[in-house]
Amino acid sequence: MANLDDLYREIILDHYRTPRNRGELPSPPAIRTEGYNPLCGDELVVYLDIRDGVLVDIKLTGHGCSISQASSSMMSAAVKGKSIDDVRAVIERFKQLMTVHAASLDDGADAPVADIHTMGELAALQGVVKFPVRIKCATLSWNTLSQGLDEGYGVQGTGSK
Amino acid sequence: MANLDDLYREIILDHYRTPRNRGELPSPPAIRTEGYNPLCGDELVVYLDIRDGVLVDIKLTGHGCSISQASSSMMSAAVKGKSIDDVRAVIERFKQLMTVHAASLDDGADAPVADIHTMGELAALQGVVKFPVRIKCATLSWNTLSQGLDEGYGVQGTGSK
Amino acid sequence: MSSYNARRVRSDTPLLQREINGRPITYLDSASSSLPPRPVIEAMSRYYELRHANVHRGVYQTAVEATEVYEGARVATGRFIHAPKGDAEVVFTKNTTESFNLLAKSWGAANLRAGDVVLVTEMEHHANIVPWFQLRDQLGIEVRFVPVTDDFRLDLSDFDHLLDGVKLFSFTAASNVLGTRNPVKELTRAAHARGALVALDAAQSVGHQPMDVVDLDVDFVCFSAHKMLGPTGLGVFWTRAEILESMPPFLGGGGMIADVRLDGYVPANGPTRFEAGTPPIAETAGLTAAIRYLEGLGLENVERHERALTTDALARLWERFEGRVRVIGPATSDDRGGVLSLDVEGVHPHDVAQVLDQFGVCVRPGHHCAKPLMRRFHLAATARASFGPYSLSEDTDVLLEALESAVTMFA
Amino acid sequence: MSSYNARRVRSDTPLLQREINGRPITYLDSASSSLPPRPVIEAMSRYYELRHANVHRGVYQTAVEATEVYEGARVATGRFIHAPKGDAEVVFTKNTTESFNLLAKSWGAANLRAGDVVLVTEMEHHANIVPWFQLRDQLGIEVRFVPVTDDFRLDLSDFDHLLDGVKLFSFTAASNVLGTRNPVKELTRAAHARGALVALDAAQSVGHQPMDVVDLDVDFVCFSAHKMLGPTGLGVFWTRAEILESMPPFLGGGGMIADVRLDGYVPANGPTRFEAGTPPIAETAGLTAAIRYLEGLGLENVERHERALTTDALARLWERFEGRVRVIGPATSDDRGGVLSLDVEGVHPHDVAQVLDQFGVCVRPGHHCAKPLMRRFHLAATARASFGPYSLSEDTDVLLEALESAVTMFA
Ligand SMILES: Cc1ncc(COP(=O)(O)O)c(C=O)c1O
Ligand SMILES: Cc1ncc(COP(=O)(O)O)c(C=O)c1O
Repeated sequence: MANLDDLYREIILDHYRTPRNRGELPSPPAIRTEGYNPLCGDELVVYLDIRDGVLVDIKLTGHGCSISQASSSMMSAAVKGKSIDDVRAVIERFKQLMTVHAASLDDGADAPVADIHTMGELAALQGVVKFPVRIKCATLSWNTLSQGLDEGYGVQGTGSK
Repeated sequence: MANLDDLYREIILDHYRTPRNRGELPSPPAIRTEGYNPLCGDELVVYLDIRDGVLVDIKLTGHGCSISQASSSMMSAAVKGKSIDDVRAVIERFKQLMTVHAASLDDGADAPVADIHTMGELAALQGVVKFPVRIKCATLSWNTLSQGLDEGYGVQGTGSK
Repeated sequence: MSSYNARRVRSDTPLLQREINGRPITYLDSASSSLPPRPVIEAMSRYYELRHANVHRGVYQTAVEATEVYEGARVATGRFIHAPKGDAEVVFTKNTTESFNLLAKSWGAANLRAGDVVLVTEMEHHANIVPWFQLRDQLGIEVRFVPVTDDFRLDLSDFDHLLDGVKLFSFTAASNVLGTRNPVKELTRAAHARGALVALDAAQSVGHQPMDVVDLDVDFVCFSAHKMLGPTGLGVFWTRAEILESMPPFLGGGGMIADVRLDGYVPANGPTRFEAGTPPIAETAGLTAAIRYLEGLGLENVERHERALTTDALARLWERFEGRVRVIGPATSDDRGGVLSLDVEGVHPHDVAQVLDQFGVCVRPGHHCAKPLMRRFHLAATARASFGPYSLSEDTDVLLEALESAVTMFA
Repeated sequence: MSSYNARRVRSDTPLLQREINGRPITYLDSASSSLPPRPVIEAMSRYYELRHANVHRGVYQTAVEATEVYEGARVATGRFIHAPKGDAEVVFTKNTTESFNLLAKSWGAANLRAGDVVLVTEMEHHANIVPWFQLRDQLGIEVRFVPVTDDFRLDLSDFDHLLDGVKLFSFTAASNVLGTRNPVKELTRAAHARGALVALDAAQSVGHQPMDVVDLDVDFVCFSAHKMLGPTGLGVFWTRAEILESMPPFLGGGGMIADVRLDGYVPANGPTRFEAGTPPIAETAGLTAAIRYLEGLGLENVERHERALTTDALARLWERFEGRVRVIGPATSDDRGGVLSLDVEGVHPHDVAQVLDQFGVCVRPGHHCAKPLMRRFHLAATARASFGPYSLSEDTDVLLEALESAVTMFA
């Protein structure tokens, strides 16, 4: 049986109460991407300032539950200042952390354990996989970031240089 | 538990094997009415020769199960030569015989017993109500006759006199 | 709470015997789906164990019995809602949503043309909105909304004007978000006076109060078995026989035809015209059992019981939280059902529901398929608690205790 | 019949323990609906007793579990038919018939225009005919039929010509009247070569033989849970993810939307776009149990078992009645399933079925929702006997005895 403390770690509540990197960036030049969780109505806007392959700044606005708010706040802290390649690597590892394999739904097996030792604060979110309905809350900001990067490369390729 | 002998009385099988009043009548002047049971594909054509308020002749063609064939044969014998009022009275009584009240479906109560003593051979068909799915087979010809009479009055009113 | 024995209902309901996180379950999500009592579950098992066969056209014993189960449920349903022609007016669908799609895509497509107005309300469930948008996109009808006032009632100040050009007024008897019960008879009278037909979304009222389609004088009614102690997979569509006979087919297939040839088909008459394919048969056994169970309880008693619980809960929520927990819906239990949409200060509804789960309390966070209404009140979501015939004031005790914990945790 | 233990299946099936008219039931109507084994019935009862809640959007324990039951059934179904993208390609409907209506009214309405041809066959069930007629009446498409030969096979002599202008070839894997199994891979290859998509009516094949949508290379598949030992009220629609994503919504309501505003709606992505309203949830618990049960038996074993029964029955019918009882369908068990449509000399199918009922034998008289096919063979009806995984050669013994009695009675 999943325990509530696995979900609401103190560090998560901390990020929820005092979210990092809240705000907007002028766009353009920043990339502005909207994320949306139709199931619970969570909305999120991610602003990305990318220069020379580096995510120089990131800001977030929107509303959502503690998990979605904390996840986006922790994400912003984890990726800010990193090279795009490194950002993508972090996204990849986070997605792995959040994966509940279809097989586990079918067979009742446990979700696979991701490599959490390299993830710092983000590891606090691993408790979310024990609450599968909340995974969408945790991944909303990451999917939005991912989408922003994809769009960003389009933008960069065509002339923000 | 309903017994098969209730359904296939000897007199019914007799009418099935040697149906009365098979054939056609020239129409017009005879009224020609088609009956159709979409569930089992039974088809029936009833020809009515009505003169001065009397059903002078009736003929039947079509195909169907033993119950529908026997019922139509017995019907033809029962109504031929009768006044239209009398025919309608026979139809009424027969319909009553065949009624399974909705309430009995709902509550599992027995179907009401109709006044079967005045019905002659037709009473042999009362076993059909114990097989509710077969009621439609038994009533097809009667509904077709009824419809024919209704149309017939239209026709008579407008000028076959 | 008078002679009504909710504790007895609770003990009849297997799921309520379950424990969650070491505590007895506190089920407060009946507005989403109700919990079937043992007789309903057993009626379906027994059906499969003893009688299952496809319905219609079968002459062997179990096929006859299965048909009796199915048609018997139609009779029981007709009687339950006081349909004037009984079973001849009852169509079985998959759920309320399919019933509304049937209404829109059969009656609507045949009777509405560009410019005609379908009037709904801002407090409708998506089931009574989206099918009309689909028809609008197809035919060019107008979909108009009756607004909702700040105190969670229909705003009828401009109603007469809103009725201009309306061919159908389709509205909910009770809001699944606000709990608000609408004045069905009054609204119906007004709509009829303007020549409009009236469709009623009874998903939240059937099973919670008596339903009499003749008394209400509505023209169409839609509801779901799973919200009235019955099974999933079964809905009801009712309309008067004259209208039913005039409606063209909806889904095509076996069972709904009189004839099929290489060059076309002839639809069947009666309710079966709208029941294409093998219907939910076992589910109708469950529905009949649910109807009998509810009739045994007495719908007036259920209504009185749920109203008492609601009055009590409204008072205690206010007492304990003094506004830190807001009820999005009428503040008194007049003209409202037992649906309490909660907005907890500083705590997202998802988190409310998650914390409550730790106490075994089942409430539903979200927009409750009523996004226009949520927008109206500038909410993304609420945490909704709702009562059923088996609810007890102990449920409210646990709800309050758990809410307290949520408020503290996120403070 | 090899190591397959049909007697074990029989003892797992509660309904087969029943007596009819003092004799053990002889159930020969699996083509209409199959009889669920105990694990299927229990899975549904257990669901209602322990886990029932509405799916999606719920965060409390039972809502999460109910969602797992529901989505788990989607995963199990995807695996069962070897869907390349698994659950992402599985839509739950009410029955095969709704699946075909979804196909016609979503994919068809979006992709077909006046003059386009939908090719079906003369041996189709009404479920795969009427929705196309409805689309024809609406859009002016042409519905064309592949004829059937005198020996009960598709007449492919002019097939290439029949494929002219065809956008979709929609046909049955196995006829529910004739038993004929069509060469799915060959037909699909030919249709694809001409640029047509292929839809398969798998209602009579899923549960009777292995199903692999990749191997068959078809584009759409429709079937019903109740014909594969599962419950009523649940059907499946499968198509490749690319096609699914391109299909516009069908029924409108809750669950199938991403957003609803006062001025319109945005549909959801994935299978849920086609699942408006509360779905049949308990039924999916039954479907998963049915799939597991069938997988435990091994579909190859079921197929071999039913073929052996069919071979035996065909031989014994001929031996005993020498033509007085005609089988309307292929005379050998190659490329045919266990469906035996009987035409008894001088006895109407209704009477055949009625007499057989006296022996506890369940066969279905009628047109079996395939009127064009019946007309093709100048029949109003047949009495159809069909096998399932629990059938035994003793069933054939009783069938023959009862048929003898029918022949004698009406002689
Ligand atoms: C070949 C075939 N297709 C479609 C159907 C329709 O299935 P359902 O009635 O479950 O919609 C049937 C069942 O009778 C069938 O045999
Ligand atoms: C008022 C109202 N209408 C319609 C519906 C839709 O019912 P279903 O999901 O059973 O189709 C619901 C259920 O959520 C409801 O509360």
